[in-house]
Amino acid sequence: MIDKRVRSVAEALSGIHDGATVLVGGFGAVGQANILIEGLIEHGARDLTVVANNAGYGRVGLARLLEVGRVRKLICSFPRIVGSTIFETLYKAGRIELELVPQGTLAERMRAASAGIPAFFTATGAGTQLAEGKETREIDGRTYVLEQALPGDVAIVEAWRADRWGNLTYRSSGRNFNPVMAAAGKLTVVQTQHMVELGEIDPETVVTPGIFVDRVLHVPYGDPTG
Amino acid sequence: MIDKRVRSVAEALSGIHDGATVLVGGFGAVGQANILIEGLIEHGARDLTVVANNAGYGRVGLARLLEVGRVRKLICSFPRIVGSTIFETLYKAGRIELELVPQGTLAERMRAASAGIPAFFTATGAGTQLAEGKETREIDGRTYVLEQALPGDVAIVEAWRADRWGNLTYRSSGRNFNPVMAAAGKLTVVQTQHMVELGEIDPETVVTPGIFVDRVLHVPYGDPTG
Amino acid sequence: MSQQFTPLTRPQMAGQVAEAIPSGWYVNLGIGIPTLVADQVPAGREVIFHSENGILGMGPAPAAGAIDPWLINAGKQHITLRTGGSFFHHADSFAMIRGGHLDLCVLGAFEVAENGDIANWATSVQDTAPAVGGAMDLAVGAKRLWVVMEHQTKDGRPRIVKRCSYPLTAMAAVSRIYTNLAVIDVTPEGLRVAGMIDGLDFAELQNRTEAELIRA
Amino acid sequence: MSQQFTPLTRPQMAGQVAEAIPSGWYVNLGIGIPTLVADQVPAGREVIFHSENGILGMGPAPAAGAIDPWLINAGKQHITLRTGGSFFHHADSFAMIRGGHLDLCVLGAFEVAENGDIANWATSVQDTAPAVGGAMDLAVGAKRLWVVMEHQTKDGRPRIVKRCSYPLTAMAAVSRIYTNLAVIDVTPEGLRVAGMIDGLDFAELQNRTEAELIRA
Repeated sequence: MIDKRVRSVAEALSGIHDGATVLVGGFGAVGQANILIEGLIEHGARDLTVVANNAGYGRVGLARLLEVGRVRKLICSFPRIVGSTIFETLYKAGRIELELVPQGTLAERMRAASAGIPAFFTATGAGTQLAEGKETREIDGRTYVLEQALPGDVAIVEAWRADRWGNLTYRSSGRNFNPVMAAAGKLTVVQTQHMVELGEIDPETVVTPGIFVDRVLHVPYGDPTG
Repeated sequence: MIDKRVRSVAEALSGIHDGATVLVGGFGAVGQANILIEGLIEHGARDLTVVANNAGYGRVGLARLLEVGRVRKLICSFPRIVGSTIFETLYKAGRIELELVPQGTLAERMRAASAGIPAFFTATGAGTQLAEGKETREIDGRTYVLEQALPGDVAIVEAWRADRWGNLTYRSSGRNFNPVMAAAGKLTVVQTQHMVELGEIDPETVVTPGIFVDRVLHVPYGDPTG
Repeated sequence: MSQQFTPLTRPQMAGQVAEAIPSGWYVNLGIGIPTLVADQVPAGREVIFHSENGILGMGPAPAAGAIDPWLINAGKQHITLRTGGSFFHHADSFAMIRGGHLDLCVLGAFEVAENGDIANWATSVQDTAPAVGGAMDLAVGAKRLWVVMEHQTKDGRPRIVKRCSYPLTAMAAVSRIYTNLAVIDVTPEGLRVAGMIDGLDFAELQNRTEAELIRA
Repeated sequence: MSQQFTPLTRPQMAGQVAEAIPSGWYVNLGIGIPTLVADQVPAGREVIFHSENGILGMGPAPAAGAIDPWLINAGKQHITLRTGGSFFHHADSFAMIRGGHLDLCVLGAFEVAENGDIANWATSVQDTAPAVGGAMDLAVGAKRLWVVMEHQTKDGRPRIVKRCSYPLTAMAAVSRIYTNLAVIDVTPEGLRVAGMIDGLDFAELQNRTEAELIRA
C-alpha cells in the first residue's frame, strides 16, 4: 500500500545531505512549512542553498535557519521585507551569498525544472543588471534572456489537505510557490494542516497530484502569524 | 459590469479572420466544442491553421470543418485515429498541410505562448525526423531541441461550468488541452455546459481564471458521443 | 515670477490613475502610491485586480476583526477576495504577467527615461541587500505600464530624465507617467504632455524635467 | 535440430512486465500489448497509472452499463478512476512525463537498437498520414523505458537490431526489452539477456536477433 505519511519531523527530513539545494515554499508569512524548516536545524544539514521568495521574518522558520548559520547561499527575489533583519545582518557581514532573481523568473525556473525544460527565453530582466553575463537573443525584434532550470534536491512545502498518496490542496494565498516547488523537488516533503482519507479530495480539485510528493507530515498548527 | 456571456454562435465567433490560427481543444471525442467549431463553417473564415491533438472523427466538429475545405494547415500530434477518414483523404490528395508535433511539445509550445516564453529547450524529438532543421544544444551531456511558442489568434474550448467573468472548470478527461489553449489564444471563446452565477465556482477550484477568457456561450448539449 | 499651483497629493495622483482605468481591465498595482489606486475606482466600475502571489479579484482591506490570516497580497497586507475571484500558483500567476494578459500594471519609480526605461528597484546594487520582487516581470509583461510618482525628488532633482542613473527595471517599458504635476505619455516621438495641474505652465513643467517634453 | 519451446502469448508478455513493477510506481502504458499490463498487476500491489490526457490513478475498464462518457484514456477507451486519482491539463500532464516523474513507461515498438534507440511511431513518413502522439515525450521523459514486443516480425525478421531502419522515436532511451522469447537489459556494455523462455537456448535466441547479445 502506498503510504507517504510520516510520523516525525526527523523521518520527514531524513537523508537531506550537506550542500543540498532546498526549495522553501511560502510567501510572506503564509504557506510556510515552519515546523519542517526549523526541523532542519535539529537535522543538522549544513552549507545549504535555499531557494525562497523571501528571506524569512522575525526569528522563526527560514530566518531561524539563517541565524544558526546553515545556509551558504540564498536564491531569492525579495530578501528585504519588514522583519528580515537576520538576513540583512548576515548579508552585510558577507556571511551569506545572494542570487537575486526576478520573482516570475524564479517561479518559471522551478517550473521548467519540474517539466524537463533545461532552459527557456524570457524578456524579464533583459537590459538590466540581473541579466549581466547571461545569454540573450533577439526574437521578433525583442531581447530575451536565456534562463536555466532551477531544480531542488529537496522541496519543503505547506499544504492545507493531504492524503496518503500525497495529493495536496492549499488554502487561499498559501498556495503561492508551494505547488511549483513540490513539482521541482527531487525529494518533496510536505507539512499539512489536515490529513484526510484517500478519496476525500475531489479528483477535479487536487492541486498537486501525489506523483510530486514523497513524504507528508501532519502539523495542525492553526493560522499563520506575522 | 463585466459580462463575457454571448447569446449566439455568430456573436461568439465574430471577428475571426481568414488565415487565423485556431486552437481547438478536446482529446478524442471528449471536451470538444463542436457547436463552435461547426459554427466556423457558417461564419465563413477560410485558409485557417488549426491546432488540435486529433484531426476530428466521423463527420462532426473539426472533421466537418476539414471536409468543407476551410483548413489550410493542421498542427497536430495524432491525426490518424479511428474515424479520421476525412483528414486522411485530404492529406493523401495533398489538399491539406500537416505539421506533426509530439503531443507534449504541442502542449508546451502553447503553454509557452501563454506565458510569454518565445522558445524553450526540450529533449523530446532530439535525433528524430521531427527535429530536423531545428536548433539543438547539448546541455549537461544531453541533446535538446529548441521549440518555439505556438500562440493562437483564437482558442475554441469547451468547459463544464462558466460564469460571467469567464472563470472555468472542466469535467474529468474533458480538461485535456482546453485550459492550455484558453490561455494561449489572443481571443478565447468558450462553449460551456453550465452557466453559473458569479461566486458559484469556489475560488480554490477555478481551473481557468477569467483573465484568459473573452466570450462564453452556453451550450448544454449533454454527453460526448463517439 | 512664482506661479500659483498646488501639486497633487498622493491620493489625488492615485485618483487620476483610477479614473483612467476602464471597466473590465485586469490590473496589477505595485506598492506605494499605486496601491492607493484600488480604493478610488469609481463605484460600479468593475476592474479586476491581480496580485503576484496567485490572486485575481483582490478586494479592499478587510474590516477590523474580519481578517483572514491566509489572505494577503504581494505587499503582505491582509486583503479580501471579491466574488468571482480565484487562486492559482506562482508560476501560473507570472505566466499571466509575462504572457501579456494584464491590461495594465501601475508601478512607482525612482526614474523614468524619455525612451520609457524605468528604474524602480534599487538605488545601487552595492549598499544594501537588494530586492527586486516581481517588478521586472511586471514591467515587461503587462500590456501597458503606467508609472505614478512625484515629479521630482525631495531635494528637487528631476525624476523624468534623459537616461536613468539608477539600475534599470526594464527597457522602454513605460507608456504613461502620472506625477503630482502632470500626465505624460511616452510616445515614439518623445514625452508628450497630456495634462498639467491648474496654474502650472509648460515652461515651468519643463524646468522641473530633465528630458525634453512635447506640448500636447 | 528443432528446439522445443512455446513463445509467450501477448497476455503472458504483459504479465511478465506486470510482475516486475513494484508497488508505488507511477507508470504510463502505451497502446497495444502494454495496455494489457494494467489488468495483470498482482492484487494488493498499488501501482498508479498515468494517462497522457490528464489522469493519474487510471483504473480498469468500467462494467457494461457503467460507462462515464467523460472519462477516456489516451487510447480513447472508456476507463474508470481509482480512489485517490486526479485530473490535470495536458501541459501539466506532459510536465510529469518530460520532467522525469514517471517511474516507468512501457511502449510497444517496431524496432529497438542495441544502444537503446527505439522506433515505434512510423514505418515511413511518406506513405500515409503520420501520427506520433505522446510517444516521443514518453520515451525521453520517463525514468525507465521498457519495450514489450514480439521478438521478430510476422515474416521472421528480427526487431532487436544493430541500428533501427524505421524513423526513430528517441535515441538511447530503452532500458529493458520484454519479448515473447526473452527479457533483455540494455546496458552500457550491450544487450544482456536477463531471462529466456523454457526450452530456448542462447544460440537460438541470438539466431533470432540481429544485435549481439550478452549471456547473463
